[in-house]
Amino acid sequence: MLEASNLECVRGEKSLFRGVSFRLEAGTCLMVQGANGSGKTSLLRMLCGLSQPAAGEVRWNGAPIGKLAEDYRGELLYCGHAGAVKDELTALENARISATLAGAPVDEESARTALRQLGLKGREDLPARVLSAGQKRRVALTRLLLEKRKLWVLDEPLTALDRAAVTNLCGVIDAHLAGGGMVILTSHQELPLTGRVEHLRLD
Amino acid sequence: MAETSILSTLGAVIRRDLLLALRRKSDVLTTLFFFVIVVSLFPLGIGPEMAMLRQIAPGVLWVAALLATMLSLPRLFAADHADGTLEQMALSAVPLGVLVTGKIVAHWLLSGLPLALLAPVLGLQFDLPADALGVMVLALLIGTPVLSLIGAVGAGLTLGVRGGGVLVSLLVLPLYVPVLIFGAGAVESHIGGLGATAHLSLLAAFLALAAFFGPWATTVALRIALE
Amino acid sequence: MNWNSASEFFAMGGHALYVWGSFGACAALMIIEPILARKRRSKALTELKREIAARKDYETET
Amino acid sequence: MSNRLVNWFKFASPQTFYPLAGKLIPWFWALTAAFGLAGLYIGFFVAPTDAQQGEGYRIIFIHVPASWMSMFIYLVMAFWAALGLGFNTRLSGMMASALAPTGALMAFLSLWTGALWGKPMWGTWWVWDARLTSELILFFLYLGFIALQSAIDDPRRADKAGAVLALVGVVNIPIIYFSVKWWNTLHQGASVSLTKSPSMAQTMLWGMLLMALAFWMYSIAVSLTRVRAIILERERHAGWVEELGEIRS
Repeated sequence: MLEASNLECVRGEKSLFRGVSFRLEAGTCLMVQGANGSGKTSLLRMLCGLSQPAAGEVRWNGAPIGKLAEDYRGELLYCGHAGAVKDELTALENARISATLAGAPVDEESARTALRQLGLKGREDLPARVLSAGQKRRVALTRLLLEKRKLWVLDEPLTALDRAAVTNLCGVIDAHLAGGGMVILTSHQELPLTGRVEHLRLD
Repeated sequence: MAETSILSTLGAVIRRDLLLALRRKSDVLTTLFFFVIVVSLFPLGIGPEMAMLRQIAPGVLWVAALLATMLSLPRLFAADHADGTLEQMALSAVPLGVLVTGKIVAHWLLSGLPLALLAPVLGLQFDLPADALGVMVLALLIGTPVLSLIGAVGAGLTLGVRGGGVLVSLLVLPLYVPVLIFGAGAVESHIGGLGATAHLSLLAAFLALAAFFGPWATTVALRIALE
Repeated sequence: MNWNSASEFFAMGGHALYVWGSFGACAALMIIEPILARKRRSKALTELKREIAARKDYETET
Repeated sequence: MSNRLVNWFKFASPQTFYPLAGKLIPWFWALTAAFGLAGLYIGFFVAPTDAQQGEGYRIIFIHVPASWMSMFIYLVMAFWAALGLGFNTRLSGMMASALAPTGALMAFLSLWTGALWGKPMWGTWWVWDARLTSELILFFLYLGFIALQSAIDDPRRADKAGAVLALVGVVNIPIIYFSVKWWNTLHQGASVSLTKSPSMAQTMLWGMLLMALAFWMYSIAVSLTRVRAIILERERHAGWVEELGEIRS
């Protein structure tokens, strides 16, 4: 269970948001909405522990995430604006190396399966340089399938994805929720999810 | 996290950085070429008198090695920072220190090690005797990892900062002074007949100290840079 | 007392340039530095006042 | 609850410190003047002419205190830096950035007076003497710290990055000092040293001590002035700043 209490975010001299509190139970998806510059990305980075809130606290199963450190990071998967996809590496290498860096190495077969599942069949061995933006994003999203993490934090996961890929991704998220996982995501469009979805507006 | 998995992750990070360098060879080659050209410029500036060149050779090679390492530092984390890999590393279940250590080792394999291997060839330009060349290589092999370790802290601190490339040299070069003194001193005192053991063991002590503090300080610096 | 006359004092036994060069630079810098620090503070103060005044104007208008 | 306490602590520190510093500054200036005048009197009128170095040695009355302060200030800076990094207190970072320019000034003065002393004694403006060389590197470390902090826009990040640099520097300074010393003896450099004059008279020591105290008080006074400026720059959106007497008048 992830719990945020009274989070405040200060950027430069401006307070982006304050008093943000929520509680996320297993099997739930939290949609974070708000205008550009309302601090959606800042909130997600805070929830991951990448940046410190100016006030307030984030707790995972009751313990502050700063104390849990690697124990929390082992439950967490963050997918930011930048997909961490290297142009010099092939799709397959990218997928496997990301998983290794995250501390969850996978064998080649499961990496290929994951890439195929996200519709990259036949492109596994192409360098990411030649892939389109949407395909690169899908390479980045294979981490969802490869790293077995409880909490997914996704920043604009739909960017550059086509309709089929969106449906595909929603299926993946629904399966994760059905398995007791948690998802926090920001998106400008509604996701056709079947699981339980809660909303949080930042203004 | 089990020890074996930490070691295998460390190996994987090193392999990854080497693979990336292999796919983009120009970065590594530029550093080496810079080293060669700086060293070769000195005789042109000072004159071809062999006695003089022999005397300045250790210092010249070491200063050039320092500068070449500096040149490669801004790239150490910049690419990973730009494409988001660094964030992933900071959020990994593997401690960031382990991943950073891997990156530093890879940096040394791609900058310090080739410099050390290239040094004897350049030493010949300066008419250094063969045994002095051996000491030179040994000193570079022990000293250049220290340069990578200290440099990584500077690279982490200046990550994403305006004018970071120039700034990193201002921060890091003063800290390189001991390595320069004992690295060049090892060769000089060997030529002078005093033996290089004392110098080399002090260099090794610096290496131990830097290996202990370097990755930790780099980790702190990177977490600050990511905030 | 070391000096018999003022001119002897200023001559510093032939080392006038070095002694007064040192003490002069020291005195100059130690006068300039506090002035700069004070200026920095008064600049911060005036900016603050201007900012607050602007905010009050804005509040009275709306 | 604990959160609120931490916040109160964090925000209150600059708030309580600002007026306190304002009250203390004149006292430190008075002490600077008192110690300085006494030190100068001893330095110029009581301390006798040195048999070897003539009147030129009187430079030590500022050279040595400046060197001491330059090193001491780096230590203090690293202390504040560590405190800021460890406890995330806002004032510590401000103190560290307020101290850096004064430390750099001291290092510069030490180099400048060292050069002016070297010319009549050694016949050259600069010798690669161990102390002077280490002082030069210390000066570079200060410049690096100031450059790093001014290159980072976000003050919180600037504080933390500066703190890491100061701590790395403080671990390195002894190493640098001893390497330079070793290097110096190996190359048989200048063996004469400013502070190693054979007959360091008691009066000279007293003069130096008083001047060192004056430099110390000066450093405190000027860095307190600067930290007040930094507090105002950083805290301008905090409510308490608007309540200050200086603002309302």
